[in-house]
Amino acid sequence: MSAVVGPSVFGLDPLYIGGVGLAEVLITLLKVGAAFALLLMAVMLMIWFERKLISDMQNRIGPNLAGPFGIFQTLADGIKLFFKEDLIPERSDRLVFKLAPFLSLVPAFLVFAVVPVGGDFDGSDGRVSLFGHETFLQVSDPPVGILLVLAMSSVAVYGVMLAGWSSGSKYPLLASVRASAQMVSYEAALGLSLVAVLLKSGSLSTNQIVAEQSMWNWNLWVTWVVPMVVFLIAATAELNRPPFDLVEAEQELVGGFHTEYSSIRFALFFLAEFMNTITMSAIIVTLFLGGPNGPDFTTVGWLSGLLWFFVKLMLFLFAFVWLRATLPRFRYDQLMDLGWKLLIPLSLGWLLVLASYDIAGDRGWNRAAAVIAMLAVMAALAGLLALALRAARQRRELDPQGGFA
Amino acid sequence: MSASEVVAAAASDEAVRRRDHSAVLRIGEDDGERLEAEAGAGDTRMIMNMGPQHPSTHGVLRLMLEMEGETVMRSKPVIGYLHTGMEKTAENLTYLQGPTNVTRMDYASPLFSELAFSLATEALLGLEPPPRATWIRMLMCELNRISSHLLFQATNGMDIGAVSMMIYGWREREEALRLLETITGLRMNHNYIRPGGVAADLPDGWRDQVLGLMDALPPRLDEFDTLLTGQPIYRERLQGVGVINSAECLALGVTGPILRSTGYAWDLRRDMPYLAYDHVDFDVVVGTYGDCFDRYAIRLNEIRESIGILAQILDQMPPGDYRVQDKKVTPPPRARIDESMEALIHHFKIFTEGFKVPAGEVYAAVESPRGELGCYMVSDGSSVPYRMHIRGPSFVNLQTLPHLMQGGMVADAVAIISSVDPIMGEVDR
Amino acid sequence: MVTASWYLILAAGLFTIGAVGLLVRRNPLIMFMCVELMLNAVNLTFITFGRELGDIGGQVSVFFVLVVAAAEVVVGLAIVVAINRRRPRATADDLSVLRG
Amino acid sequence: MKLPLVGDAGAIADHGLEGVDHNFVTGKLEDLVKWSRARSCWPATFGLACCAIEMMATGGAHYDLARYGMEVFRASPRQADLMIVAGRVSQKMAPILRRIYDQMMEPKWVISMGVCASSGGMFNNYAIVQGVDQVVPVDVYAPGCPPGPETLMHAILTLHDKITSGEITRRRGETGAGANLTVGQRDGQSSTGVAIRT
Amino acid sequence: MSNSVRHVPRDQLVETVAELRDEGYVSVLDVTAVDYLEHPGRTDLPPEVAPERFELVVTLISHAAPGRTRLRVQVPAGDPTVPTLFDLYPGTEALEREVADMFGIVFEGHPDPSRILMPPDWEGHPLRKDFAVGHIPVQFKATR
Amino acid sequence: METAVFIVCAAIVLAGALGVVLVRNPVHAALSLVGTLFGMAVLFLNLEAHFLAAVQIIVYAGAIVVLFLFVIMLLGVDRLEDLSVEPITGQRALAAIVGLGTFGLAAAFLATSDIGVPGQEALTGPVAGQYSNLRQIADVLFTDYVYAFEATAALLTISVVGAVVMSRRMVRSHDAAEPETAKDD
Amino acid sequence: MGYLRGFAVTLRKLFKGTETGRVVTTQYPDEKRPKPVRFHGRHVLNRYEDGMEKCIGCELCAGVCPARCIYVRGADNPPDDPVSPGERFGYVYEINYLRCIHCDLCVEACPTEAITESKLFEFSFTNRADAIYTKDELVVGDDGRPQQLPWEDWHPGDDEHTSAWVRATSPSGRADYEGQVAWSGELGYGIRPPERGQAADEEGDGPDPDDRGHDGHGGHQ
Repeated sequence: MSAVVGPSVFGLDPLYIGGVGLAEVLITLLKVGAAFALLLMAVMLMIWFERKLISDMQNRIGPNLAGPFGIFQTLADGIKLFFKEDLIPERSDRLVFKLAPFLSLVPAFLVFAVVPVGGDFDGSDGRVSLFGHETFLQVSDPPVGILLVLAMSSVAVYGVMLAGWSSGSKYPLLASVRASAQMVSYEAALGLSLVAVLLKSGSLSTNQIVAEQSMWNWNLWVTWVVPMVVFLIAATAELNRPPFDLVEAEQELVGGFHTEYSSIRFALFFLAEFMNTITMSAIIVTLFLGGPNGPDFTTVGWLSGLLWFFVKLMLFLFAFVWLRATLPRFRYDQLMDLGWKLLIPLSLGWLLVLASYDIAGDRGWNRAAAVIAMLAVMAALAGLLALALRAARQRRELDPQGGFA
Repeated sequence: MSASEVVAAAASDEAVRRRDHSAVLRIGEDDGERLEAEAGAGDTRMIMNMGPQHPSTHGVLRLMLEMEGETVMRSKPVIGYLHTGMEKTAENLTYLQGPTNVTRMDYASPLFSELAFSLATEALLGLEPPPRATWIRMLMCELNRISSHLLFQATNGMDIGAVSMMIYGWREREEALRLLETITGLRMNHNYIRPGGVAADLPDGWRDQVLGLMDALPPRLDEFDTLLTGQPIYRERLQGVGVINSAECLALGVTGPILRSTGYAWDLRRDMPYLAYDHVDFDVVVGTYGDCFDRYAIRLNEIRESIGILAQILDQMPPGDYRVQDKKVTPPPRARIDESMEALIHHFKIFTEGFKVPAGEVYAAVESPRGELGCYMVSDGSSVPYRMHIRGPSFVNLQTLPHLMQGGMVADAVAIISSVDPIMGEVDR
Repeated sequence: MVTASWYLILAAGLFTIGAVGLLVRRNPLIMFMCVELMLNAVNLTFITFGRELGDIGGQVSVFFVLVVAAAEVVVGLAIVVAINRRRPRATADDLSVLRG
Repeated sequence: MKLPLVGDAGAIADHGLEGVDHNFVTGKLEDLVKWSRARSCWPATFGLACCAIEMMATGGAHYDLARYGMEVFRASPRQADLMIVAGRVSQKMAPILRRIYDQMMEPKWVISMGVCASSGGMFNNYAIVQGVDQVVPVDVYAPGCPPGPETLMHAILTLHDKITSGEITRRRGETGAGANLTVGQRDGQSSTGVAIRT
Repeated sequence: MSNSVRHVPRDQLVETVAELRDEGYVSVLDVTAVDYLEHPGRTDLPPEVAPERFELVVTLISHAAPGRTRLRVQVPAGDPTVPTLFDLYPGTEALEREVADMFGIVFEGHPDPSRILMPPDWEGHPLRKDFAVGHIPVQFKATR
Repeated sequence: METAVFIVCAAIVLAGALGVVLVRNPVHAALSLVGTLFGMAVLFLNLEAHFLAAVQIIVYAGAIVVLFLFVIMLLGVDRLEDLSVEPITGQRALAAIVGLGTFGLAAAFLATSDIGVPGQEALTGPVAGQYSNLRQIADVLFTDYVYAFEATAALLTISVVGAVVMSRRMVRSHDAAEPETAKDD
Repeated sequence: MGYLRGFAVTLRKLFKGTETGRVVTTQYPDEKRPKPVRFHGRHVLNRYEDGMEKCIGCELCAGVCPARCIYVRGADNPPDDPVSPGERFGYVYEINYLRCIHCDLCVEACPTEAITESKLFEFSFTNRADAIYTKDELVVGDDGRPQQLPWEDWHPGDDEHTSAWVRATSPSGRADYEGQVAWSGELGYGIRPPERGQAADEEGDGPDPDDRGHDGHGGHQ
């Protein structure tokens, strides 16, 4: 194994700087294993947490009979599904049908690989010492980490899409069509809101991005909140979580794309959905809330980082459940409208505002004036957009066949 | 719009009819798959079966939707999956047993069916129930209207995807049901309103409990308002969806909240009063646009009106008999059985063969939470109805579905079914 | 050791497969996919040469190819959709209607 | 092929858990599986009439089926374990009910909720199937018209007990497993009452 | 508020309903039928109306002067056909289908004359008096 | 290591490409294409083109092929193509000849000549310059090629507008128009 | 901001101490919701205070049952060991609980208050035969309490009031017969008190001093 391949594939992790030996491989394997186990445990707890929390929000108790506080509820679900009869529908496309659940699960895990879950970023780049080797608390830190996130989240649509298509019946197919349109649309908003972070951090490496946000210097403030809101909304849509869960809208499409799935294959979808929720929350924490950054209050440096990361993660998991408990579901066209007519222009405009701030700083102009001027331009453009949309709607309403009385 | 103008519109508006033909998918129940197979692969229209076992078809309604992409072009409701033969069963049950049968029709508001049945029987008998019975009936009906509309709030929330709203709706409904249970002994299908009065007097402590419910509900309704009415996503989902106008409603025979949502104020309680509704003061809630949101808002506000009516009923509840004191119709009090041979004989006669009702035919109607619930009854002079027919509002209202759905999306279809609030037991009977 | 020729021969093979597919298949969607294969082959060549010559320009060219490919697919698929609306089951042979 | 601790692979493939040799390890495993089946018994959303309203009320805050891990009402029969036949089954509905039952995956259970489903109840007439056990094998009957939420919960708990003790699986084994269970004439109904058209 | 009953010959049904519509009867509330096969003796018919086996009952409502009118139409058993009211009130569609399903009365001109409540291949019309209820004995231990 | 990666990826790429050409079901063809694209992305990584590897997946796999699948599902054209009929006689033979000829020529050229491939030594060291791959691309893109870059922006905009106009339904205007625009990012 | 106000509603539920956040769940089977006095549960056949059965086999209940779920056959009392005080007694008494709709018409019809309904509604069967209750299972035990069958879930206190007593003793709509005791005593309980009826109404509604179960209506106290 040549030392030169290392940096190109595994990025900048100090673990590989001194060459790759057996210890490095073992540590890497350990990190992969730990990340996977951690993620699985987290999924189990997340499902339980979601069910308990949503029950609390509805004056109920929620699962409380499987183990203490019902904490083994997910385990029971998993074991049951594992031992349930499996079926591949006659009209399905067998190969694709079998492939789809894995297509949805693998990207969910891969994204997590670039998330720094701990480490002391206060002044340093977050390296910790594992068995005498310096390394990051993340599986891998490729130089294009953020692009990997985008790539994986755009690949995740395949699982949903192919599952629906391969089932060979109508409801899943409809869900597939919805899924592809929805996920591709929100991919754009997701990417654009990310650019704001990149603009400020100047790096695609997640480790770098976290290191840039040491202590309280979070991107949330640095990018003036809006990109995070856009990202959160777009992420919710990417995850097919309520109120954007049109893909599996039970009331409309029975089970959505997984209508025909049973047993362990269905469990994989279930797993992927929640794993995606967790990884996406982790990504938000990394990008906007400074990852493991926070005041150090323990003697072991990296432990407080882990704790901070966990606390911030919980915040977003809570938010996702809260959204589910509160909001009704969007309709397909409203979802598209929100994505295309609000989120994308907003994130694009915000990017320009941030850029004008930076450029004004570089050129020595008055920053406030530049931002205000840019905001004015944005407002004018927004006005134009609104006018255009209204005109379009009016024409649609006049269209005798388009509208309904 | 005045009534006469509406009539004129209904009479002249041939557009209503034309749209009829285009909105309703006129194919047989089993033809969907055949047509699908015949259509070329490039034909983008497909026929989709929604139901009879589908989460949002409120039980066993089946809809055949002709769709283009996600847009519903034409549709046809297919019913009968819950056909129970209740009208046939009614011909084999005495007038005394009758309420047990009709109460199972509209299981969300069972007392209204019992009331319509009892009013029809009383009309044939030529009896006037005592005032306390009348007021108890009103009390019960308004409580039932509240629980029925709460059920709507729950299912509507569920269909729109607001999971908490569903649970909140059930929670409030449970409170109302417990009150009904205290009074009648059953949560649903009460068999409480009988020809000649009600089965039992109000229990001890009923007034406190009704007051308790009246206190507890309004803040919860305000919660619904915050959660849904004021929620932009929710409004977007419902406003302008499933629009219908008064003329169309009347032409289709639609009654209840759907008719009122078009701005047409027609409520039997006010316009053709029965029981003692002319002695209470309440507003008929109407909408403006005839869309799903109006229908939701009407039901929510009718709960508030019902609470107002309950207050007046509490004030005006008269003392006295709660069943008509006619030996032929009402069994004697327990105390009389031991004293009087005649009473014992009446008791036995009523519980073995029931009471005889003079020959004739009659139609009686009440305003149920879903519209005009009528009972058409023919008697041949025996103690069993010769023919008993219930005009179910859901059954007639269901005909609006194709018109409301045309041009909408699948998600709209779900919202529309929900806003029509059909109870399939009453549709299929 | 992998030399540039390996990559170039792979690209040539890929290009050939794409070209043959384009000539043989009648489904317009699959023909599009074959075009994508050919573009990919070219991309690989660009990057390999860029790498060999130590010039980042090769990668920049690939970037432009990607953008143009995206634009091409957008328009191409729109044409397919439009044709399909009017004549279901159209194959590439039927696309002669596009001629004036 | 003989596997250590577990038993003959072919037998397991043919009979699932029933084919597993009984020893300490598999015994514990079987207990675990039974526990999980009882603790995670997802009902299908299958509502018919009055009982469906009570079934939903059971999922509401006052009774909270979620405590048993059962709030996961699955709209797709493929993912459901339990079919609660809630309400009267008409002659027109019976074939559909059967189809949905057939779409469910083993192991699956049926609760006949309410007297109308169990035997036709007070609707002893031409339109109603006099007992859903003529169409699908029923594991637990809940009486009442409609059964209150607590009655339904009692029925569910009864079912959980039976799942945990393995009684149902045994009974299925004796009478011809699962969906192929031939249901004898019950309640005086002639066997011609329902024609299954699937 | 008034409730009136009118007896209408079968061939004048459509005209009568059209007249009523012009008089302000905005809606048809109900269309149903009665099978008088086993009725012991009908006393409520006026002398000029000859009783037949079936009677179609149409209930209309007027909102302007609140009131309902019930039209009773005698339909002979030998020729159970009635003209449809669909063209005047499209809301009668389902109601007429139900009557057709339950009584076997044919509505001429109805756009969708299929069964509505019973399965399409069902034989017989359940609400006719000569259709048996289908009662089966209830199960008891002592009657085994 | 690099050899192993190359061989595996080349096999994936070629298998995927053959799949596109030979498979009858369009969805399977699209999936084969995804395989090819992933293989390509890894090859790009092997060639130190990190940025393009990621963009390859995001744009090609994440958008273009999804769009293919979307159109296949939307139009319901996922029926099997009959490959047994040859629309134009001799077409396939001709195509095979042309294909083999092209490949043969290119391969022969590469094998025999020494032009264009200055060093047939291993491709190992980083591309010239001390900056990261991304930085290098950006530097060139926004200086030398800035007009070309702007032109691509115009191209994308025009193609989106054109696509929307073309795929609009004549009768019904408001539906199905939006999804088609969901393709350019 | 209508988008956000809803979040406050759901968030408030997390505060368990407040009225809106109160958990309303009854944790069956560990606890049971208190049932109102008039609750219709499964039937019991009552006995007089001297242990005699009240049922006289008159079949009124069977006749009035809309579901025809009661089967009664009367027989003459054996003179040396009478089962009921009258001439005849219910020799066979069966209720098919897979037919019974709990409408309580049987309770209203019974001339001797022999059949009433308990407050037990938590039972279910795994076997159709279990659902047919015979007289041995229906009749109250020697302490006047309903018998507990293996598949029934009785909690302490469930047997206190064999309810629907109210319908059995209904004054049939006559206000002046309300509150009058016109029924016989019952094994283990003696003569049950009537509901107070409209008398309580006029006095103003205090909760009934002897607390007959309407305390369980969560939320409105």
